[in-house]
Parts: sequence; structure tokens; C-alpha cells
Amino acid sequence: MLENVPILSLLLIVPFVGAMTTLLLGTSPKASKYLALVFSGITLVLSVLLLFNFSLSSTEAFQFRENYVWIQQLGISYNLAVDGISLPMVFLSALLVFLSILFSWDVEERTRTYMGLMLILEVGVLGVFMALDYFIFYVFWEVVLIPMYFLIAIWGGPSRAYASIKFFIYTHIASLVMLLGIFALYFTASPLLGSPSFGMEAIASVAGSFGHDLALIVFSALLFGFIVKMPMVPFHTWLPDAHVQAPTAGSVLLAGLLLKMGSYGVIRVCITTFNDLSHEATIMVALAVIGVVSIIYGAFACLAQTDLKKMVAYSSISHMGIVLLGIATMTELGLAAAVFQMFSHGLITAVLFMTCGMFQHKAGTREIPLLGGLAPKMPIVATIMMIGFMASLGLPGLVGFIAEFSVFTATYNIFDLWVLIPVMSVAITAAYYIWAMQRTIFGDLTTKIDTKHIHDSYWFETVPLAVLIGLIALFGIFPSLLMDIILPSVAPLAAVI
Amino acid sequence: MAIDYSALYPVMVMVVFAAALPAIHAVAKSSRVLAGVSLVGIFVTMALELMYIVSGEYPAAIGGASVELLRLDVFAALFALVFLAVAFYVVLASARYVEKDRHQAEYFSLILLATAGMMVVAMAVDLITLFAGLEVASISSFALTAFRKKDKRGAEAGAKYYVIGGLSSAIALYGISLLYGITGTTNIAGINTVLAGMGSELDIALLLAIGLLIAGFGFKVALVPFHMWAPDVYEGAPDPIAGLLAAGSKKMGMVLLFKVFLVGLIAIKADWQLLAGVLAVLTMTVGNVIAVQQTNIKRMLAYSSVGQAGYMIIALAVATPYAVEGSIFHIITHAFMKGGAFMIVAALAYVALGENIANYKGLAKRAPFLAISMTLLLFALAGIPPLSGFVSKFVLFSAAIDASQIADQNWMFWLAIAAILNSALSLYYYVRVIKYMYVDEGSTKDRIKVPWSMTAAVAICVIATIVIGVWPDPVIDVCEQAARALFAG
Amino acid sequence: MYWSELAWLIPIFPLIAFVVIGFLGNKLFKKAEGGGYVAIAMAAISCFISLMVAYEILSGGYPGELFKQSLLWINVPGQDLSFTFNIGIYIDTLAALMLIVVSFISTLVVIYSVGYMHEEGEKKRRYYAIISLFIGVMLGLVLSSNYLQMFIFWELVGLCSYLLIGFWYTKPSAASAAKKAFLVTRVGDIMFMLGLFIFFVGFGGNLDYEHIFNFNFEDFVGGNSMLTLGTFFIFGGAVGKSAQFPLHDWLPDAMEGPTTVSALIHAATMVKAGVYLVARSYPVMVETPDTMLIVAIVGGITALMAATMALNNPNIKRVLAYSTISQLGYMFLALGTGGYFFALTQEANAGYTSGMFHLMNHAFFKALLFLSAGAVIHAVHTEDMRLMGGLSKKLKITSLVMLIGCISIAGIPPLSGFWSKDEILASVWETGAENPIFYLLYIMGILTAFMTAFYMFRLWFMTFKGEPRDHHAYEHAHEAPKVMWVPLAILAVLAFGSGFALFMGFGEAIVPSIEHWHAHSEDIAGILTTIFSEWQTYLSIIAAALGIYLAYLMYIKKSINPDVFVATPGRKKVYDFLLARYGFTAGYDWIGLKVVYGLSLVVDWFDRKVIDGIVNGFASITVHLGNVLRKGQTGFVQTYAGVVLAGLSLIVILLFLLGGLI
Amino acid sequence: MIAIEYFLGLSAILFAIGAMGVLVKKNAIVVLMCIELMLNAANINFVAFSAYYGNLTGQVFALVSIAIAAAEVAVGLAIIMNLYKTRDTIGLDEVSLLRW
Repeated sequence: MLENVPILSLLLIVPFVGAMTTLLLGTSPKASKYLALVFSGITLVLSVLLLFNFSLSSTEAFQFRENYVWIQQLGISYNLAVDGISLPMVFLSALLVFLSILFSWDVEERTRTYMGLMLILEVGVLGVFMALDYFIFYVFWEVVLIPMYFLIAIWGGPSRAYASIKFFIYTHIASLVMLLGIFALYFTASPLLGSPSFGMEAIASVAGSFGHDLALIVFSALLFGFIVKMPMVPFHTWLPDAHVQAPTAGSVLLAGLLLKMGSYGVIRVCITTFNDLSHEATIMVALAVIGVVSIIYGAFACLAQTDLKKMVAYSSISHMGIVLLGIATMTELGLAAAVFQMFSHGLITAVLFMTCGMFQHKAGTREIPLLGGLAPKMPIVATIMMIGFMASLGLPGLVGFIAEFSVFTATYNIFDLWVLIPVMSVAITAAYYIWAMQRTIFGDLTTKIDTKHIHDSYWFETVPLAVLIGLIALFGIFPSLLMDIILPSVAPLAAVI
Repeated sequence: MAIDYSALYPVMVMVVFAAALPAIHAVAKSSRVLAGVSLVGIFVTMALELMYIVSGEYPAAIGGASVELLRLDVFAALFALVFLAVAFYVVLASARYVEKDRHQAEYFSLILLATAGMMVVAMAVDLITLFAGLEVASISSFALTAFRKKDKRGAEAGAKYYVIGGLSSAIALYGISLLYGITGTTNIAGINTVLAGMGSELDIALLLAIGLLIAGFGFKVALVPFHMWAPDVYEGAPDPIAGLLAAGSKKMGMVLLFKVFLVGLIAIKADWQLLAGVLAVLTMTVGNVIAVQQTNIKRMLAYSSVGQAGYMIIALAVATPYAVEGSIFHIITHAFMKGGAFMIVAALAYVALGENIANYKGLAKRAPFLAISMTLLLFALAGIPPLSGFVSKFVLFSAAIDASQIADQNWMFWLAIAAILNSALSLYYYVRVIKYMYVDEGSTKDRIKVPWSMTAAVAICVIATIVIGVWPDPVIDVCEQAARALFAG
Repeated sequence: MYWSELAWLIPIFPLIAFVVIGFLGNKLFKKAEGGGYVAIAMAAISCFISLMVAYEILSGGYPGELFKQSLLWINVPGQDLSFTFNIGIYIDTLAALMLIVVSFISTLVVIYSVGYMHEEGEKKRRYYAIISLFIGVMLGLVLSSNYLQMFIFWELVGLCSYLLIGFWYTKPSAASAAKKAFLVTRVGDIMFMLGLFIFFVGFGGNLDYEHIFNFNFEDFVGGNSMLTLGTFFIFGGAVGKSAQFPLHDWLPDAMEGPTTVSALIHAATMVKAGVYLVARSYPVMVETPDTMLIVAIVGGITALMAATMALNNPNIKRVLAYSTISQLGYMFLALGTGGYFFALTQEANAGYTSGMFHLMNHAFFKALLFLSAGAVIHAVHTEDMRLMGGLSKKLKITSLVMLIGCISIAGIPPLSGFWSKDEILASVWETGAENPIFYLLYIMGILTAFMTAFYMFRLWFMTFKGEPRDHHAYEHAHEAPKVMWVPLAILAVLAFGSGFALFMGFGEAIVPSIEHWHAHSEDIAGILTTIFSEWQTYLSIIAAALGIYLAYLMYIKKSINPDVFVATPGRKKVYDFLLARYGFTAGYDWIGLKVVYGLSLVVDWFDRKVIDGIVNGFASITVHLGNVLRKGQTGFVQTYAGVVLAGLSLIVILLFLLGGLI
Repeated sequence: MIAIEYFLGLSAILFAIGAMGVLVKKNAIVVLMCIELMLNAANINFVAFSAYYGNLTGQVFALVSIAIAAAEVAVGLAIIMNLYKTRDTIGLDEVSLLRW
């Protein structure tokens, strides 16, 4: 059905055209909102079409490929394709952008720019997940920064200037280090290939014959670029600041999509290209240590937070650590679970940030000590919060569990009883969520803030959250819907050559 | 033997138009007419140069077989095009900028002459023509800087520019004389041949000459520590002229360095490569670090220019065709990015918006087009894809990595590291401007009306920045040819 | 067609009730007791199917007495190890027994709730939704065909427990109790998870009971030491869920929930899940005698310790909660004993069957006790026994059924508690021959029996006998409505008679399918002769009788003043120590607030000051450097010229240096 | 014939004097003259080397540079005049409006 349709290009073009249309024609807030919603909706439909047309039995690693030469002299191609690792991310991106736009229905200030930026962000994120050429990969990677910077800087909280620029520069430095790694890949691989090429697959095909030291350096440079984005401790401090200041939709996309770019990069670039190296015990242990430190550190940091949103932000660090831990095992189970965790974290974190946004909106503050006993005032919000927290702490039946459990199983399989350490986080995670709930929605109604005007969620808040929760439950109950897509693509990575 | 002067036609066109302008001024006392005429001249010249590039056929070099003086090859033509493009939008933006000034004809005439001097430099294959071209351009720009005679700051800037410029000319000339003394020739390629024949023996005079040449030409490029004039002069000069200096005159400095070092002194590159590397790192770092604290937009852009020059000097340190290709590419993109930024400053100065960055608060609502243009140009300067600055930095920095893979050149890796860290640092002050424009609220929300000519000048830069960023293939091709032509001698 | 093939419907019906009640809004159920009738109907249907299925399995109606069904959930093929996650149904006699207990008591409790929760208004909908969810997932837990699935439901029942303990969430104490329950059991869950990892890998990537029970344990990856660790961790999960030492302290707090919830979740069903887990794992557990020994010891300690805490507690529900913990300890003691004995001798003793027997009996009489206590609370609106007294005049039925429960739990023949408790103690003594520590455990068991009898009758006497202490409450007290006392009556009958299952072949019906297990098939007279020909039987009866007598002396005859226990500072200290639950509450708080939260504050400080400090430090260094360098730009052109010439000199010197001339 | 070293020595001294003058003299006119001095130092080099090598390139260069220097001085004087008109001084140590 879709053989002759350049659906991947359409996935980029539609939101781009949408962004331009919104920026040019969105003369009233209402018009901008509808325009953005329609274009992101079309993108979502396209991504769903992609999902259903993806062949599970295909022998090709990548499907829907589009490959055109772009800069001949440097061996740069416009090379797009999806496989089981990128496909869930593409769908997630289209979904979250669409829902975020809907969730931002009450943005009245500079709506046109806001909506335009969201769509540009979508272009960038989708591009990252579909690119198979390092050059365009990097281009999209950087494109993402700009709209996110503006989203934080314009619609952010009181210290948005600091947070936005910190986000921008911190992650930009990381990207630049990654860029150095890409250069090194390019120049080492080109002579081996006989012609210059930025193609990911082409470079990966010869990366095995790099010298060990060089491979290690390049691997580290690329890894650094990715783990700052994920972000892993100790390169994470941009994240809490960015999240706390970002508008809700910005946080949703930041945590839901931008962090995924980092872990996606680790899988797509680092361990795919340097497959032999990744199977070395030292590398696996190093990745695992970074992951575990982030898991535990993030969890402990969460417990100390008084800002609900900052807590959720730190929880992202903790949960992305699980992704890296899964990758570190280099087994089918671990890798598949890592991808699954990326997807599930995307859904869950969206719920959590939207919840935080609603608290900000309705109660006027997210400071836990100021809140309390709000469940009777806003039962829907409280319920959603609870479901989100439960999903995030890995409650079975919801999407977070299976990924977490699989990662830990794989960890035990490879690292034996060291799994004890990351598993501890399960208790701490439960502790901060449960404690936060106790202090915000349960107990006596707070007297520290004016609670007279607190009301429950609006339709445009409930609908996206309902969709997300529906998906959280769906993929929690039927994880194989996604696992079957992911598995064929991670199997070659886990294979020891 | 009749000399074939056809290689000089483009320069001649410029000179003729420059000479004609005062006469035209006598007839039509309108800056717009003068600018229009100048644009015609520039356009004709551009067409000529473009014709050479597209056809791939170039006129014969001027001078005898053994003593070539000027040669119009792809390198020269490409740079001529860059200078002409800069002149084009500078003139366009000046059309209204100088409408209340006296001596308008001289103003445009000097721009054309400065451009002509730069073109001569691009064509020069002998130190004499090189020096002559340099001085033509320099003297014109001294005068242009001090063009507003009633302006205290303009006068001061002119004086400073002149003193440092003269000093640097003298230093360069002294270096040239030493070089002549060592090799007995002023032909650039000839110098290299002689030096190559001299073997690896080191000569105090030669090293002295290298130092003097770096210092003398480094002034034009605003190489640290010869950069200190630049911010003052950019601040004091009329805004379009600041653009001309940053986007044109500075690029001429790069041409000087390329010609002298990569052609004339390439045989002994081991002697100066590391020095060039040190200067590159120093230049980019000092430029960017000081730029962080600037409050005047022109000074900030000036320091940013210093930083950008540091990136370009990487090509000198790496000294491979690929690096030069990257550097040329970056010169081209920078001409549009930085020039465009100065044109925006000019346009805003024209409507009496101050030069303090804080004055740009809330600009996004007052002048949406200028704000978005500024944003794009600044992002391009910072190297954010998919804008042109990214692609050119991409090629330039990657050249350092490429070269660092050779065993005893591993240190070049650090050039790339330094460049990248600086790139990130520069983002900080660029973004600050963007933040002022988009995030902060201004004291007033009145729309700003800017003459269409200035808008057009900005638009040219922005469009070039985007187009080159998205479709860099043809430009990279030409840059590669130019780099090869340079190395071919 | 077999009933068993419909077993998948069992959890479905309550889940339907959950969805219908939970999502269809308040308006629909305003009239229908907030959805209570829907919940009852669905629970009853699934109860009916459960009973049929259980009967079929227990009576041997289904071939092989084992029903299995399995669907592939996720399959992760791997190079070394393929992982298979299944979702399925596995009903053997053990599961069948649990099915009966869970579905039956659930149904009764839901019916009872209609009366008990009548005044809760709109909150009722939430109550019935969650309790339906609980019934569904608890039944799912029972029916699970593999450990992972069990763990999934295990967590979900934990969630329901959390939600229901915090049912009155506006009460800070309830919210806090819910938190504690969730987090403490979470610690156990982590151990369960660790056990699962070890099993998952050790058993070759498949957690199906079917696969594991037929596994050749020689092939276990990691060998017997790993297997021991695995079973130990699995038991750790049970410790959390079943409130065993040292993770027992959440259960008393869990009494903040409605009494129905305490009866259903925190007495009859969910807390039994831990026991069920250990029983379920028996074929694996018996391979690891060390773990079984730990199970027995933990069970023994818990039984005694919880019983001591029940001695002086004034809160009626708390006493019952301690009693529950204590009785669960008995069950673990039984399981551990039986398993240990089997592991060493390859001979079965009554430990396993008596443990499960006690589970069933306890479910009935403890549900009865809680629901009766609920009726009392419903009547007097307090949980403090010091404010009750003399209520038997007002609450005739309740006092009667509660008496049955008390006698039963005290272990007086022929009520149900006697049969199972006696068997447990007998098997413990028997195992003493293998390891003398079991003699100690036996003594602890007897002591526990004594205390149990004492505190249960203390409770009963304080509540129903003597003079009313709070006359206002007494005046307003009234007998429970029919919808409440009918379930009580049914439970009373069961609490009285469920022990007779022993004579209906309970022992054989419930034995796990391990090859060497040989069932003793005896007739009623044989069993009775065996039981009453041993001195241990009489010892336990005497202990119970003494306990009751002591309570009688203290609270009816008043010949012993309860105040003697606080008469001296030393005694007062002990008394308070028991009230303070051996300091466990404070200990948990200390770990939570001081250790964990303290550590998190350290991490937070480190994050802000050190890590972020470094990041911001770079920024401010740059800014300062910029300012310093900027000041060099003096504005005097001759400074610039000087810098040019100085720079020139430096460059030349540098060139000379690099060229090796200097 | 005078040895080339003497010419080189002379030019070096001239260059150094000029450079020193640029640094220490406050008067813009004097500074301008010092720059001329430096240019002429180079010219001496050119002519000396020209004689040394026996080719004319050096002399041509010297002539060109003299011409250029003349033009430069013309512009330079104009600029200094302009400075004087706007600022009432030609002391380079009094001109620092543009800084930092």
C-alpha cells in the first residue's frame, strides 16, 4: 500500500509545512492551535500508517528506505529508513507532539510561535530517529535544540533565562563532542570504504577494522555526546533546571523525546558501529556502572526534591539509567527491554509532566510542602497522578514494568548479583512517589495556598492524558505488540561476531 | 610584446565606476542614484567573474612567463565574488544610510575602490601586487572609517585604524623585504621554489620574516594579539562599513595569509604550522571570551569576528587542501552571516535604535523580519544546522581531525577540540541577543519601519545563509577547486 | 466440557465489575449502593465458577487433578538463553484450595460491605471498584501459571491494598499507613524480584511452574547455592506480603482501612499470598533445606513476637492484626518444618498439609473475627476496647459468632483452629529429631498458643462482657443489619467446621505433586487416634485453656488486676516496649527518615553544590576571564601598538624556540 | 662596495626607532612620521638587496611602496585633521572614547 509513497519524507515535510503555515497564517491563537493540531494530527496518522505497514517478516533490516545523494563530494546522503528500534520512537514522537499541542490548548501568549516551534521540534526529532546518515543525523540532532530553547526561554518559569541557556549550551557541547567522534569515524572509515561516506551502515561495516585504541576513543566521544542528552550522572544537571522552568508541553517533549535521542544514539550509533568493542567486558561494565549510578543517584535525588516537577525530572534520570543498564547487558533481552523502556518512559513521563503542569495551573504551585489533600478538590487529576506514578514505579500491568523487569533480568544474567544495587532503586522510586502522593493529594487539605478556586482538569487536559494512560495500559498488558517489532532489530546487536 | 590585460577587466570595471561616481554626483545629488550606479558596476563585475567560474576558462596571467604579477584563476574569481557580494549588500544597505551625509559619491567610490583592491590581492601572485592591492584596500577603508567627519567616534576610530594599519603595513613591508633578501625574488611561487631548494637549514632572518609577516597581515585578520583595533574601529565606523571590514577586509587578510604562507612558505611549513595552531586557538578563545561580556552589539560582533578568524586560521595550521577548502567555505559563509548581522545593526541604527544589546529587547514584536533574520544569522554563526555556518564549520573542523590522523600531527586534534569548545561558548553570547529580542519585553512595542533597500541587503545575507546551509554541494565544489588552484601555485 | 476450562473467567468477572463501576461514573450507581450490587453479582458469579472448578480439581474430576492453560505473552529468543514469558492458568489442588478461600470470603465480604459501607456516600463507588479489582487480581494470582504472572498480580493486589488502606485518604494517618504498607511490602517485592531473576536465568528462561517443577535441579544455572539464594529471595517476597518478621510492622497500621478491607485483604486473602507463594514453590523449596530452616525460624519468631504485641493492645483491630501476623507465622513455621524435614529425610511429615490447613481455617475464623469486630465498630464507632464492654447484650449475634471465632483461633477442639494448630506443633516436634532448633520452635509455638488464647479472650471479654465503659456509645449501639450478620453466620459455621475437612481427605487432596511424596490415607478413627494419643496434643490444649483462664481471671473475675503489669518501672518498660511494637515503628522511621532521606539530602546537596557547582563554575570563570581580558582594551591606540609589537616579539621568540635556535 | 650587513643594520635601527616612536610619542603627526620611518627602513632593505642580487625587483618594490606611502600619508593627515576638528587634540593619549 505504501510502496511508492515516500512516507518518511512526508513525516518530515508535513510538520515542517505545518510549522511554516502556522507561523505565517496563525493570525489568531485559535487559528494557530487548529493549524498545529491538524498538521501534527496528519503526522500522527502517517506514523500510525507506518506502524501498521511495517513488515515483521521482512528480511531487510531497514524498511521504507529513501536514499538520495546530497553532498557528493563529502559522501553525504539523504538517507532515511526505520527499523524496529526507530519505529516505536517515530510513533512516540508523533504521538507526544500531537498530544502536547492539544494539552497546550490554553496557551494564549504568542500562540503562533509556540505552535510553530512545537512542529519544528517534531521535524527535528523525527529526523533524528529516521536518519541513517551521520550528517543529517547531526543536523536534525541540533535542529531540535532551537525550538526547545525558545520553548523554555519564552514560555518558561521565573529563571527561564538561566535554565534555557544552560540547556542549550550544555547539550550543544555534548553534540559537538559527538561531532568530533563522527569526524573521526568518517575519516577513518572513508579510506577503508574507498570513497567518502557518512552513511551509518557503510561506516559500521568497516568499523570492525579500526584499531582498538582509536575505536575506543571514538566510541567514548560518541557516547559522551549521547549520555549528556540522556542524561546520565554526572552530566545531568542541565535537566532539572530545564524541566523546572520549561512549560508543560516543553517538559513533556524534553523528557519524552529529547532524552530518547540520547539513548537511541547509544544504540543506533555506539553499539551498532562498535559491536565488537561493545561486547568487551570493560565497556559493558563501564556502561552498566554509568547506568546504575544514574539509577540510584537519580532516585535518591528525587526523594529530596520539594518541587514536584523537579522530582519527576530526576526520576527521568533514574529511569533513563535503566535504559543504559539494559544496553550494557548486550543481550537480546536487555536491548529489547532498553528500547521498550524508552518507549514506556516516553508515555509515562508525559503523563507525569502533564500532571505537574496541571498542579501548577490549578494550585498555582508545585511545591510539595505547600500542597496537600487536593484529591477531593480535583479527583481526576489525582487519579491521573496516581496512575502515572504507579506506572512510573513499575507497577505490573502498566507499560513500565515489563521493561524494568526485563532489564534487571538481563542484568542478573550478565552481571550476576550486582543487580542487587539497581534493584534497590525500585524501593526508593516507590518511596518518593508514594511519599509525594501522600503529601500532595492525600491528608488534610492544605491551608498554605488558596484552594478555593482549585478545580478539576479541563477536557483538553483530560483527553491527552486519557489517551496516554490507555496506551500505557495497552502496552503494559500486551507488550509483545511492541516487543515483536523491536526484537528482530536488536538481535543482530546482541550477537557476538 | 603586447600585454594581455584581460585579467584586469573586472578590476577595471570597478575602478571606472568608482571614478565615474563623483561625476554622476554632480548631476544627480541622490544617494540612491549613486548606490544604484555602484550596484550596476558591482553587478557587471560579478557577472564577469561568475562567467569565468562557470565557463572554467580564465584569461591569461598578467606579466611575463617568469614574472607573473596577477593571475585570475578560480581562487581569485571566487574571492572576488565574495568581496563583490559583500560590497553589493553594503552598498545596498548604504543607499539610505548615508542619505544625509556629505561626500556621498566619495563614499560609494571608496567602497568600490576598496573592493577593487581586495580583488587585486586575490589575483596577486607577486608580493608587489599583493602589497599594492592591500594598500589600496586599506587606505580606502581608513577613509571610509572616518567618513562621518562630524562624528567623534568615527574620527577616533579612523585615527586608531590608521595608526595600527600603518604600523602593520610597515611591519609587513619589512617582512617582505627580508623575504626578498633571503630569496632574491618577490614572486610568491618563486620564493617557495628557492626556499625548497635551500634545504632544511634554519635562518634567523627567515624566522624573523615569518614573524613579521604574520604580525603585519594578522592585523587585517584581527589575529590575537593584533586584534585590538578591531572592536574600536567596528564600533566607531559607520555600520555598513563595519560590515565591509568584517566581511570583506578581514577576508582579504585571510587571502594574504593563504598566499604568503600556503604558497610562498609552504616548503618550510614545519617552521610555522605549530605557531599558526597556537595563534588559532588563542584568537578564537580570546575573541569569544571577551565577546561574552560585551554590551554593545557592534563590539560583540567584532569580538565574534575575532573568534571566527581563529577558526579560519585553523586552515593555516593544518595546511591541507581540504582544510583550505573548509576555510574558504567558512570565509564565504561568514561573509554573509557576519555581514548580514552588521546590516541589521545598520538598519536598526538608521531608525535610531541604539547599539546597546539591551536596546534590542522585544525586537521580535517591533521588527519581526529583522529579529528572525538576526536569529538565523546568529545561529548560523554559532554553527547550528542546517544553516551555512554549520556546514562550513563542519568541513573546517573535520579537516583538523582528518589531518590529526597523521602520526606527528596529532596535536591538530586539539585544534578541533578548542574550536568546538569555542563554538559552544560563542553560542552563549549569540543566544543572549536572541533572548533579548524574543524573550524579554521591550519598553515600547512600536513597529520599526526599515527602508526596503536595507531589508533587501539583510535578505540577501539570510537567504544565502539558508541556501548554502541546505544545499552546500555546489559551493563546496567551487571551494575545492579554489583550494586546489591555490596549492597549484 | 470441564468447569476448569472456564477458569479464565474467574478473574474476569470482578475485573468487569471494576471497569463498570470505576469508569461509568457516579450517576449510574447513585441508586445501586455505589455499584455494590454489581460487585456482589460479579463476585458471586466468579465464586460459583471457582467453587465448581475447585470441586472438579479436588474431587479428581479433571484428569490428572491439574488444569493447565498457557498463552505466550512475550518471547525473547537469545543466543545463550531464550526468555519466555507466559500468561496462563495452573490449577492444582493447592490453587483449588486457595480459589475456594479467596472467592468465597470475597463474596461474603462484599455482601457484608453493603451494610458496613452504607454511609460512605459517593466514596462507595471507589470502594466497590477497587475491591472488585482486588478480587479479580487476587484470583488471578491464585490461578497464575508461572512466577512472573504471580508477581504481576502480587504487585496488583499490593496496589489494591494500598488504595484501600488509604481509602479515607483525607485522614493523614490513613495516608501514612497506606504509604507504609506499600513501601514495606515493596522491600519484600524486591527480594521476590531478585528471586525471580535467579530463577529466570537458572531455570533456563522460563518461569512456568510446569517447567520448573519438572526441572532437573542438577542443571540449575549457578548450582544449589544459587538456588538456595533464589528460594531465600522468593521467601523474602513472602515475608513482605505476609507481614513476617522483620517486615511485619505495616500490617497493624494497615488497620486504618475499613474493617471489611482488613478482613478481606489483611487477614483472609492477600496476606496469605506469601504463604501461598512458599507452598507453591514447595517442589523447589525442598531442594534447599537452608531456606526451609529460615522459613521455619522466621515463622516461629513472628508467631511469638506478634502474639506478645497483641497481649496489651487496646485497639480491637490491632489485636486482630497482631493475631493475623502471629497465625501467619504459624503457617510459615509449618511450611518450613515440613520442607526441612522432607529435604533431609525425603519423607513427608504433616508440615505442609497442616500449614495449608491452617491457612484455610485461619481465613475463615479471622475473616469472621474481623467482620465481627467490624460489626462492633459499626455499632459503637470506636476501635478502642477500653471504651467498649458489655456489648453482648446489645449485639447478641455478633458476640456469639465472635466467640466461635475466638474459640477456634485459641485452638480448643473440636473447632477448626485446633486441628490445624495441633498438627503444626506436632510436626515441629517431630522435626526436632533432625535439628534440635525445632524443639525451641516448638516451645515458642506452645507459648504462642497460650498467648493467643489469652489475648483473644481478653478481646472478647473486654468487648462483650463486664460493664459498659462508655455509656453514650453503649446506648447507641445496635445489632448489625441482616446483610452484615448473615455473612457472619456463614463464616461462623465455617470457622466451626472447616477443621473437619481433615477427615474428608484434606491431607491427600492437598499434597504437592512431588514424586516421593507418599500420602497417608487413614480413616477418621485413625486420624483421631493418632492425634489424641500423643502428649503434645494435650499440651497445646492445656496451653490454650490456661490462656483463656488467665483472661477470665483478669477481665471477668478481676481477681488479677491488669495493672500489675505496669506496677513497677521495669514492668512498665516492658509493657511500653510491647506497645511500641519492639521499637519497629521507630526503626522503620529511622531507616526511612534518617538513613534514606538523609542520604537523599546528601545526594541533593552534592548535586547542587558539587556537580552543578562545577558546571556553573566553568561559566563564571569564563565570564570573569572575559571581564579581565576586556579591561586590557584600554582605548589608547598606543597600547594596541605596544601589544602588536610585543606580540610580534613573542611570536618571533616562539618561532626561534620551536625552530630550536634558542 | 659597502657590505650588505651595514644596510641591514641601518634599516633595523631605523625600524626600531620608528617602532619606538610609535609607542612613546603622543602627537599623532609624530607617530605618523615614525610609521614613515619604518616604511623607509623596509625600502632601504629593498634597495640594498636589489643591489646585492643585481636584479631590479627590489627597486621596483621600493618605488611602489614610496608611492603607496605618499597616498597613505595623505589620507593619514586628513584623518588627523578630522580628529583635531572633532576632538580639539591630536594627542593620542587623549583619545579613548572607544574602549572595552
